[in-house]
Amino acid sequence: MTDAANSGRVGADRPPVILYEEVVKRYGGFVALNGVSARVHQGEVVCLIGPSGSGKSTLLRCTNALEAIEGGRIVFEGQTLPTPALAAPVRRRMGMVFQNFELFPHKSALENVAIGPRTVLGTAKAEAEEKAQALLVKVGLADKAASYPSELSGGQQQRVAIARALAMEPEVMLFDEPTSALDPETVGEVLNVMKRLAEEGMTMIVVTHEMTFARRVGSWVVVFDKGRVVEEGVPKQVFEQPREQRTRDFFSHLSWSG
Amino acid sequence: MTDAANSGRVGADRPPVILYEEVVKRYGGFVALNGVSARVHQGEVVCLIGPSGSGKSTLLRCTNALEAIEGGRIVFEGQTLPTPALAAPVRRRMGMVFQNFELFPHKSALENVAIGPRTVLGTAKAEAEEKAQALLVKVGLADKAASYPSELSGGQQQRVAIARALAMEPEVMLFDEPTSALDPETVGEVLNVMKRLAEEGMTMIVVTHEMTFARRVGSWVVVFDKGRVVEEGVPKQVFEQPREQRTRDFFSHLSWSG
Amino acid sequence: MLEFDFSPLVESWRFLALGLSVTLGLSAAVIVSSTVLGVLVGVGRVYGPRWLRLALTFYVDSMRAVPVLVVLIWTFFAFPLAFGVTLPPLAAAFAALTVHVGSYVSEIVRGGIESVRAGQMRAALALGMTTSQAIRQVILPQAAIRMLPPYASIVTMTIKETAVSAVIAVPEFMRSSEVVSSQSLRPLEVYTVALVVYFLLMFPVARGVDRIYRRLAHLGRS
Amino acid sequence: QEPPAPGQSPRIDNIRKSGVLRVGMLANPPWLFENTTGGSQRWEGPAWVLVNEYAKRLGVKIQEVAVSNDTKIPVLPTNQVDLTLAPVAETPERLAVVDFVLYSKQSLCMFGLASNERFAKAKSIDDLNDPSVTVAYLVGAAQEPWVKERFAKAKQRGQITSNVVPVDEIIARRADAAPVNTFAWIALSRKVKGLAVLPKENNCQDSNEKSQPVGLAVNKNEDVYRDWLRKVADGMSGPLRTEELRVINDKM
Amino acid sequence: MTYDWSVIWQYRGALLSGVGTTILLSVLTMAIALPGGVLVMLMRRSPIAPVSWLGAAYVEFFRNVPAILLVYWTFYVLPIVAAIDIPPFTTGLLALALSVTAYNAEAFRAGVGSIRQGQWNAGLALGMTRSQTFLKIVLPQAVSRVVPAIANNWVSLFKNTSLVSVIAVGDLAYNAMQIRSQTYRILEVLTALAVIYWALGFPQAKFVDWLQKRYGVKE
Ligand SMILES: Nc1ncnc2c1ncn2[C@@H]1O[C@H](COP(=O)(O)OP(=O)(O)OP(=O)(O)O)[C@@H](O)[C@H]1O
Ligand SMILES: Nc1ncnc2c1ncn2[C@@H]1O[C@H](COP(=O)(O)OP(=O)(O)OP(=O)(O)O)[C@@H](O)[C@H]1O
Ligand SMILES: [Mg+2]
Ligand SMILES: [Mg+2]
Repeated sequence: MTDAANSGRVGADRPPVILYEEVVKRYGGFVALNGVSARVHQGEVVCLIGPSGSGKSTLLRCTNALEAIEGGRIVFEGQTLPTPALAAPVRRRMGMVFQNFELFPHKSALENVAIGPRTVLGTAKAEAEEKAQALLVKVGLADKAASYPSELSGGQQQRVAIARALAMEPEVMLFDEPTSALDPETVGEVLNVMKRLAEEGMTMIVVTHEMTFARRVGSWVVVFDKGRVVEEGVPKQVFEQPREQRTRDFFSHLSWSG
Repeated sequence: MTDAANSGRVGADRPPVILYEEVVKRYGGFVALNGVSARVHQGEVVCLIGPSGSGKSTLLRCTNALEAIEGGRIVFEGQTLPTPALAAPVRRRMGMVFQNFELFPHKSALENVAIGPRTVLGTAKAEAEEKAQALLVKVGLADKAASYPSELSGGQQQRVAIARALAMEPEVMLFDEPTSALDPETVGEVLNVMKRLAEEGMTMIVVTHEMTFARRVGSWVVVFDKGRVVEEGVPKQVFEQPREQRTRDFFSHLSWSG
Repeated sequence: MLEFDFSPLVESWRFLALGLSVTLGLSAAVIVSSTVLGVLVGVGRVYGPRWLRLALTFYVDSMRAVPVLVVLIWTFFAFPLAFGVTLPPLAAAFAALTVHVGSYVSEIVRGGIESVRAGQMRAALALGMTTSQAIRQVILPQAAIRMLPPYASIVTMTIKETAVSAVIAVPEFMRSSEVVSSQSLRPLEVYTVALVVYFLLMFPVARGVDRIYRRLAHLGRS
Repeated sequence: QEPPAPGQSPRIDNIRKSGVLRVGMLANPPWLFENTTGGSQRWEGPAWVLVNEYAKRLGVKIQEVAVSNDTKIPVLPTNQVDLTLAPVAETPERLAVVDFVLYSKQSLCMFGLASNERFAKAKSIDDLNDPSVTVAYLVGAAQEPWVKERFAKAKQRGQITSNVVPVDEIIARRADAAPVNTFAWIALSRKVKGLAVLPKENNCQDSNEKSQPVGLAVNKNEDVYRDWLRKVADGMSGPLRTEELRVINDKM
Repeated sequence: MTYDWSVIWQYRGALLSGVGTTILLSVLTMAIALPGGVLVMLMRRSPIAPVSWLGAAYVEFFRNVPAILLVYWTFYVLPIVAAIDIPPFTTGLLALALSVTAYNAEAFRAGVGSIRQGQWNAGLALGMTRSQTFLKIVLPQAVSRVVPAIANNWVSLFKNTSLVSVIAVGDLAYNAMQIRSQTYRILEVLTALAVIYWALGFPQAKFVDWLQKRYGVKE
């Protein structure tokens, strides 16, 4: 990656938290990631955008070592990621938020947030729940601690999921289309929480179709297509002067203007 | 409804195709529709907007006599709607498009479009399929006639669903959030088909969260909240100078501006 | 047309009640043990290494193929020949029914586990849990709730199968009924009552579990 | 009779060592009657008297092992019991597998519904050997080979159950006639109305049909053990007969 | 104990005829219980309360009694209380069909219930009547979802035919018991019985798994 490619990139002087080097991922014969190189610096909010099936979710899952890669490598804090079977210690240092929330339906909101520290770090129940309550306050759900996921709206569920990931005090947060399964009216509440996180300096990788968010909160935008990085840059440049035809195609599909 | 309330309404001079008079619908103790009065004139594109749970889908289901109402009445072409058990003849004169497409998974695209005329009108197979093919061409799916729903993208499925409803040559089309289950990139293709329909003069009731569509294609906008009509008017007025606080609240939730 | 005479049943009520208590006890014991076995086998079939999965699949499919009657008699007679240890009828029935019912439980466990979305496993792993922590804390509790309705059928099936153990003379309800019928020479009355008793035993179980399930279902819906 | 000295019979040595005599139990009145209506004693009848005597002489306890019609013979070769107390009749087929210790005998009668035309018109047991008649029997019981031979021309229905008398077959008119032993007939005629029996003379008590010895069974090829059991049984023939009559009169 | 496996060969005729009866009984039972299951399922779905109540009662009763007692009762008690006389094979068939019908009805009900309300609405919205929607839209989809459950019922049925041996129908289990009572070769006969059931049942179980993979509900 040339310095020119990083022009205007905030924090590019700092060492990368995550570094992708020619990452290749296949499913059977299908190549989902076809040589992806990119980097994420501390404090950055990197937004991944691109058409459906282009490999964005796959990249996030590989980042969290939920799936093994077939080629290249992913370096997290200077260390190459281990295979999925050995990755538990690495995963606890990354928080992940899923499109379908994936809250644990048999646990209350508070227990969902507390279960990570309790199970993984062995934190005492009282301490874990106290911290969990504080996180629920932070995402604006102080009064929903005792509710079960089935009793919460989509937006509320997703905010619990964010609190759950934060409970492990991760060094980086990975978001996979966190608002695309939400009612249009509850999208905002989740984006607000994410924006606040970004302002606090959390390093974040966000797969999203919310262009307003990418434009206003993202500090770096990476455009994906067919398992490759097509273009990257600061939001202003990517959205206003996309260099690549494929980026322009993507934008033209995205917003309907009749 | 006063004439003032219809100011600027195109086609308000023509007799209404559908007339709602104080419609009440309850689910157990819950009041889903709480005295809804409204009208739809021939050739109009009426857009229903409003928060989740406000009763928009319920109104559409009642319009199609899929559910019985507990109070008031719905008049279609001068005739009060019968109870659901007797409504088959009325339903064949309305087309309905659902959020989840609801294509018949065991039938090909062509058969999905042809099954209505075949079963309900007793049209001969050859004739029904010829017409179905023409409709598939119209929605831009000439080459997908033999595909099964599972082989189609969301946008393609929804276009087949529209063709299926059109096959009955309905006098009015009802759309219930036709794009909210779609990938952001395929929303446009469905909205384009709907726009073309509107331009051909089809009377349409559209429940939607696509404000661009409502603003540009809708000829009349009705804002719902808690089972009631809060405000209605031409799109320009409703979007740019909403009279009601609740309408403004709704808009402010809808578009995230960080 | 003959008259019915239910007096032998009334006179022998203590004997029959004893048989009923054996039926209940044996059913309960078999349900507990086959649940343990079924969970182990079910989890092994989903998460185990390949050789284990193949072995367990063979066991489960064999049990599905052979009538419980045959398993039961086989256990009773083959066990002493193979191991030189005689099993009293009750122990033989317990072992045979556990092995048989356990295979059915394992199928339910496997179905329950597989019906939990893959995303739940990912979410647990993403928190830094190990696979076994994720299975215990996240997957199995949800699977358990989803398993309730088929599990109710397993409970009733177990009660029915204990009746078959009368052939190796386990002193349970079916056997007591046989004894009373053969000594009182009133088989029709005895078996009619047995039919009703079994129904009264099983019906509340099925309904009760159903009711519990309806209350808990939302906790298993991810 | 003193039990054989140690070393003569491995079976007896084992019984002594373990301190229990394992006994296969299945009610079959009057020889072995199971008390199902409460009362102090679970078992009564000559078989029970006899086995208690064995246990006393060996100085061991009785361990009951429940058996069914299906298992009463096979438990012997598989060594699940030391003897099958459940009263069994001696038949050539069984003799190929087990040895008997006999202390009583039985004969069979044929019973049927008095209102059943096919049964009512039969004057003797021979008349039942007719293609229009259906004869029921218990599969695995001593009567099975006899029925097959004696009623070769009749239709036959074998019932698989732990019943002693296939009374349900008769009442439900599934069969026209079925065997019953002379003792069971007394009880049967008292408890179920509307039945008739052949031979009619003396209410069938003098029947000589399928007269056969009844007793207990032990595994084959254990002659010392078997012979000692037989000697004890022979020595007790008087008390055993008394107990048999008592059960017939009091219990059946 | 010594083994004498020659008895199996000696009695092969009886064993084979038992296999024949077992298969015939299973096939006929299913042939009745499939339409029967649909019928009871329709009863349960009926808007007329007593009819749906009757359907539910039927299912609950037959699922909650041991089949062995059911067979016994139909054969011995029914002729007395109802004064009807049915031959053994027919009785076995009837008892099994009654019970499998209940299980099939539940399978069909689950299948029909698993079809989203939206599919009903889509059919009705085209102007179809309820019965047209049911026949053309819901039932065809339900059938393919039900195939694995029905196949499972079939495998259970195949094993449960052994229960009719109590009323002396010459199925595989009954004939094996007869051979056993004539030869006292219990272990040989039972082993042969287990092997025959296994050889017939194992492929069926595998086939059910395949069906499940192919047609199972995925949503
Ligand atoms: N487990 C899997 N097995 C096989 N193919 C897979 C698997 N997971 C993903 N793929 C394929 O890999 C490609 C990339 O998928 P991915 O989910 O990463 O796309 P995406 O960019 O996140 O798309 P979307 O916006 O729809 O979520 C897709 O074509 C998908 O079909
Ligand atoms: N079958 C039903 N039984 C009970 N309550 C129902 C039923 N259908 C709808 N409701 C309730 O009626 C209210 C209105 O529902 P409706 O689906 O019409 O809302 P909507 O405006 O379409 O919302 P959305 O934008 O989420 O689709 C909701 O609160 C819903 O919970
Ligand atoms: Mg994705
Ligand atoms: Mg809706």
